[in-house]
Amino acid sequence: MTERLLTQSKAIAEAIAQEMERDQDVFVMGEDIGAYGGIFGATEGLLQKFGPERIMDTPISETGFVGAGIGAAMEGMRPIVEIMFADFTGVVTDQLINHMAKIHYMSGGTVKIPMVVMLAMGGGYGDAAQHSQCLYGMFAHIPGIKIVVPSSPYDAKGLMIQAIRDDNPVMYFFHKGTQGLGWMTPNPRATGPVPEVPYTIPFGVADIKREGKDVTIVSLGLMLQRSLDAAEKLAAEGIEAEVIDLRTVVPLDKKTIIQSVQKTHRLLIVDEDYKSFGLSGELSAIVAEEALEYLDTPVKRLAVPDVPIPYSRPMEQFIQPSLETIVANARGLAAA
Amino acid sequence: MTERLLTQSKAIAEAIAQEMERDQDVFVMGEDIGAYGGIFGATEGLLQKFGPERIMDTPISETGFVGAGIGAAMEGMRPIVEIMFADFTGVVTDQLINHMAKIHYMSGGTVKIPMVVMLAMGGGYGDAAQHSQCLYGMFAHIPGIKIVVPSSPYDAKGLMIQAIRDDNPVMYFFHKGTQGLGWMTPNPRATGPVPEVPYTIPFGVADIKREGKDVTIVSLGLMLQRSLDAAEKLAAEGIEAEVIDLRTVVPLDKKTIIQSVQKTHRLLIVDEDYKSFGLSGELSAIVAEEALEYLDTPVKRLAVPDVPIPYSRPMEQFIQPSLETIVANARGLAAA
Amino acid sequence: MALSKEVLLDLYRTMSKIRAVEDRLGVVYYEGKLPAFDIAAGVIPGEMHLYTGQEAVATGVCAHLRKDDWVSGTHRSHGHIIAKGVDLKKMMAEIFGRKTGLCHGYGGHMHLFDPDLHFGCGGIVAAGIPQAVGGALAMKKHNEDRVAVAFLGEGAANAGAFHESMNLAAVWKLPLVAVIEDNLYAISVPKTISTSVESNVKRGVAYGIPAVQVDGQDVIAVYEAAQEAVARARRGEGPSLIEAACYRFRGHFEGDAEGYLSKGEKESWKEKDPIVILGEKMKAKGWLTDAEAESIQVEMTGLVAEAETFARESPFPAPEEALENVFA
Amino acid sequence: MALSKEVLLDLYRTMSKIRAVEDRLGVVYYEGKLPAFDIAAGVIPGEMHLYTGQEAVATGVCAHLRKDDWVSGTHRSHGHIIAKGVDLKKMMAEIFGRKTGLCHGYGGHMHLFDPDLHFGCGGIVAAGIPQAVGGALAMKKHNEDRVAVAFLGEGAANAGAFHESMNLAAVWKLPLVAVIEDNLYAISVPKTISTSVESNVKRGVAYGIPAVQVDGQDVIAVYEAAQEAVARARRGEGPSLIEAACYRFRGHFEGDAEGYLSKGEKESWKEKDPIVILGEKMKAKGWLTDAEAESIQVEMTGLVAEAETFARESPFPAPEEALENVFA
Ligand SMILES: Cc1ncc(C[n+]2csc(CCOP(=O)(O)OP(=O)(O)O)c2C)c(N)n1
Ligand SMILES: Cc1ncc(C[n+]2csc(CCOP(=O)(O)OP(=O)(O)O)c2C)c(N)n1
Ligand SMILES: [Mg+2]
Ligand SMILES: [Mg+2]
Repeated sequence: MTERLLTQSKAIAEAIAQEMERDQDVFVMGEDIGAYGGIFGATEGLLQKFGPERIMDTPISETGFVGAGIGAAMEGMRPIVEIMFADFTGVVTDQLINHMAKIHYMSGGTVKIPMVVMLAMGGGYGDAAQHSQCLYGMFAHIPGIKIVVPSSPYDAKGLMIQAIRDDNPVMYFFHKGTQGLGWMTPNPRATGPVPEVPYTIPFGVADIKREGKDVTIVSLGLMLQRSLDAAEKLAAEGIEAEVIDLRTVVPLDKKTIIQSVQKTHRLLIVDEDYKSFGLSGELSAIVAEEALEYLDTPVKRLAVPDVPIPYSRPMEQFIQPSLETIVANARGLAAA
Repeated sequence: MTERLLTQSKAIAEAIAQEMERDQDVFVMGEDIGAYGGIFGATEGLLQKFGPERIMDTPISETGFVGAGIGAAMEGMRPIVEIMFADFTGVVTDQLINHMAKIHYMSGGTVKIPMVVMLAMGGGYGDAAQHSQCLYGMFAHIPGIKIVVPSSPYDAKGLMIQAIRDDNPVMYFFHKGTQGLGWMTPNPRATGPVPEVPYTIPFGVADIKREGKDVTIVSLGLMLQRSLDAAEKLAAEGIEAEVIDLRTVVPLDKKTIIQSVQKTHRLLIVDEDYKSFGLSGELSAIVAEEALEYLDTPVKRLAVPDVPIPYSRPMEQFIQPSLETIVANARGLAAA
Repeated sequence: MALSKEVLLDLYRTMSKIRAVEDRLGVVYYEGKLPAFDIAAGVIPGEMHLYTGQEAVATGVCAHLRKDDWVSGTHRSHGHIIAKGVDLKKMMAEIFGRKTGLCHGYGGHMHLFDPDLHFGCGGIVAAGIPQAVGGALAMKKHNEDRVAVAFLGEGAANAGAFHESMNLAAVWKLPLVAVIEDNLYAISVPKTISTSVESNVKRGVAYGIPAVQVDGQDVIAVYEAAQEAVARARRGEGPSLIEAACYRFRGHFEGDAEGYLSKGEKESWKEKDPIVILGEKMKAKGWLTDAEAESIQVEMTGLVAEAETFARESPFPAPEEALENVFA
Repeated sequence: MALSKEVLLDLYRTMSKIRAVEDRLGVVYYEGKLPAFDIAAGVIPGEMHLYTGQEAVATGVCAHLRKDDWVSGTHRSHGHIIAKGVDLKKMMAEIFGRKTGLCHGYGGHMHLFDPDLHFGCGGIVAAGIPQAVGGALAMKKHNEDRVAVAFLGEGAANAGAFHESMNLAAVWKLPLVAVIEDNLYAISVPKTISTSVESNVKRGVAYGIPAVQVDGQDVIAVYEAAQEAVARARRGEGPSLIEAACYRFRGHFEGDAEGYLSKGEKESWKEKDPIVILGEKMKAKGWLTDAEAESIQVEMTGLVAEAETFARESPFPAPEEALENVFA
């Protein structure tokens, strides 16, 4: 039996469609998610299947429609709200961090907010400072939001179904470069086997995408894929990297990371978000706090070096972790 | 000659007044900063001195008036914009992180944004989840914003004058509990000597508030003051804590922290912001990365344990670092 | 005035109940905080925004609501939730930070949630309006004849969230009623320097929806305007806007020195006490005697006392409970 | 039509210049991206929103502006900055990501800043409006007779930032002109399902400011409306609003498959080409011959070619320059 291959964007759209069929209370709101199918294809074909009552194109009113998602969730529905680019969360941060994240807690557990906020993130294609950010680190700082970052079509589907069924707010950040879109840089890892039946992937369980003993690489999203490419190169040099895909930032699977570091004694974090005060620092801190005695050498973080994303290609490529810098840093760690 | 004593709120208002006298382009905007004098007193008396043209009460339109501050700064003015509570930044995050923080960079250095955003932060007085947050860790994650947190009247004045004269956007977070307000819990450290002449305190220079050899405590804001109280208690037990006041989160004075850890070999971070993916993780990571061999025991972080701020007093007190937990943790580190 | 005695009596009783709660909270709040006021101390810590003086608005609007209708309130929402029918004991226990409270002590005075009543409120100005839009959206999707009401202050009408919400509600033709309580101030900032139109009723035009202005001290006027707006929403004819001119009798929050008021302003507004105004009208009709009014007051004071006792006798949450309820 | 030949010729030339830039970019953009379109590849990476078809709006408005007046644009701002008078070479070099560009390659097509022209734009919808309010505020504080213009799409008029900005500008009586370019779509979302009023002119009422609707394909109509609005602002009489009905001829961005358009819609709009419309009017008056029109086109194409050559021959920033300019 041959496996069915899907792009990540189609895997997401299928997950949503299957949940919408299963549960009438699931619906989608956002800009250009109807006829357009979502700028990054995550809702392609859904309008045709479910009609404009359940696939709702919205005005450019992120505070309005994300807030409306929260209200609908309070009434027992399960909205999926797309914010087209993670960068645009700035116009709706209040609803996300002060309401979506906190209402369950503030209500003493009496009110639930089962909603999914879906966002496209990441750069590398020349879209500059206001269209290339990741920002999951910023939202992970706020208690009350689960944070998902898929890095394969298989995971994308399972994590989306899990997100929709979760009774909590989930921010689901997919990388534009991992969607398998025809107009993005071709990416073989953006297409992969995806079972047709619905399935879930639990949150808080990192995936060891490749086992190794010399150095641990922890990553997510497009950088995870790049880390896998790097691991192949490293293997050719005789360095066996263990590559861990976080899959969810909140909850964070500390255990898998620590166990890997106990084995490899070396950790490289590869993150496309800004370096400071975010994910990479937290991971580095956790390992240093909880596995200090196993570290043969300091943890190394590769991330955007605390600059906005520049437009011009040489500069943008310089600030993103690249295959070369991942390989070089992993090699450096393995030799330390 | 006796020293003049001021509360922190009066020190801030004086700093602003002196800069407004010096420079006609300095002005203040915000809600209730005029006749009311600022909910936390930071603009008290300014309306009377400078009139409503330069001390502008605004509608509840944070996106509007912070955006207007950016525009005025682009035209060469030096606005000080108060956002009443750090929690309210959610409604204006886009202007702060995508414009204020990035315009200088996006313009290739051709446009400057010399503005100060002043915010009250912190809890401990029963104001619950939407009025007690710190959130400096969230904004520190975004490149392009300087982040100031004063913890004494003297510093508050010098750092504010520095902030106003800086050609970059500065977010100036003062803790409500360190303002010396008549209606907050009395705090002797909120009143202190403040020279009348204008003076500046450079950014990126942490202040060793107390020298010690047994353990380093790094903190800021109200928690810094609490750490000083803790150090006194610890001293009585024979433990000499070195207490470092960060003063600015961005730029961060790594050097002073690392030097201290090289001396004490132990680090306790005391932070009133959420624990994960923020300041305390970054500090912990930096020390583990850059001074791993000096650490005798893992870094310890005391911070809000990744929950929204609860209302009821026993719960709120439980989640804030307290004198007792600071002392206990420092003691534990010193013994390790 | 075609309203029956029963209706008026109900309105009178609800307003009296709100007043009794607020009057009592205005005393209790200071317990343990004086002589030198310390906001963190006492039986009720934190800010305290009382609804005193505005009772007619919540009362006149919520009189038309069923238990399953939605209300989103503000930072000043005791009146809204009482008019919606909250159990006073649970509300009081929440404000006292007790485990038996509506939110088990997690929320407090500004964050009251009662899912049975489809009620929520919060401390961020204007943020509840889009959430009410979402409530209304759910009703429409479920083909129900329920309605959602969003209360907001005149200050909140200058926030972007208001604009986005009104536009969405209009475009989607949702069963939403936005009720602007124009008490002239946002903390200390007067409407005259915050708002580009004299009345927010003008802003209905921007969304193509009906908008009316009413005397917010006159519960009958509010009742009548709300009747039309709620009925319209229930019929599926879309959103509308009410602006009620009112006044807060106790300053923005407890401790407000009110230095921004003009002389005599508050006193003259206090002459327009909504409870007195309705009482006079009822008395003129012979529908209320002084003795009856008195006995209603006694009854309400009693209910409040009972609720307070319940709150005071209730346990606090354990400190470690702070770690629960982050996720469901 | 009282406009002189000189004025019309200027308008015609400016529109032609914008068109020439956009036409060329519409070709160059694909260089290196095909046969399989890859947005990251080619001489110009990233999104590309062209202004083709809307030339009359920027041109008619900016004709009234001085170098020291402020303009805040949008994500679709080539037309705005050209009409404001940008040096084409610097603009083109920026779009090509070169060190000689307006922003030395840091900004790109969506983030064009020219401090000499008091021009800025950006990629977040509606975010430039409050910044224009701030520009206008600075002018008022400095007692200058300058004005600020904020361009925005009809989609942006549903964002909260628009509401807050209009209210502030009105309350503070600032020299601001908000120009809404109603090209019927926000990406694929039609105005009919995004906007609760047929015309945003209705929204002027919500701020008590004058608002007019004009035919945005007719540069003379735009010119006349803007003349009044700009003069009013310059006189210190406060803000106003213009909504110009227009159409984008090339889709939202390059690569837009435009599946959301109705049949024949675009073709019929293309018949209302603003350059052709003005050209016909001028020809009817004998103020423009075919030969002259031709020679203007040749001239503009030449200017664009020159700018493109300049851009192509300019160096890229060094990779490490990415680490500079975070702070001044
Ligand atoms: C977004 C936001 N900005 C500012 C505040 C601070 N604040 C709390 S209440 C208030 C005034 C609200 O005025 P209005 O909407 O008229 O309601 P009222 O207090 O008069 O009932 C302000 C400015 C806030 N809570 N949220
Ligand atoms: C806050 C925000 N939301 C969404 C987007 C994505 N986006 C970019 S342009 C656009 C459509 C804008 O429509 P309109 O304002 O009418 O301008 P037009 O493109 O028609 O010129 C959208 C939704 C964005 N850039 N910013
Ligand atoms: Mg008010
Ligand atoms: Mg448009």
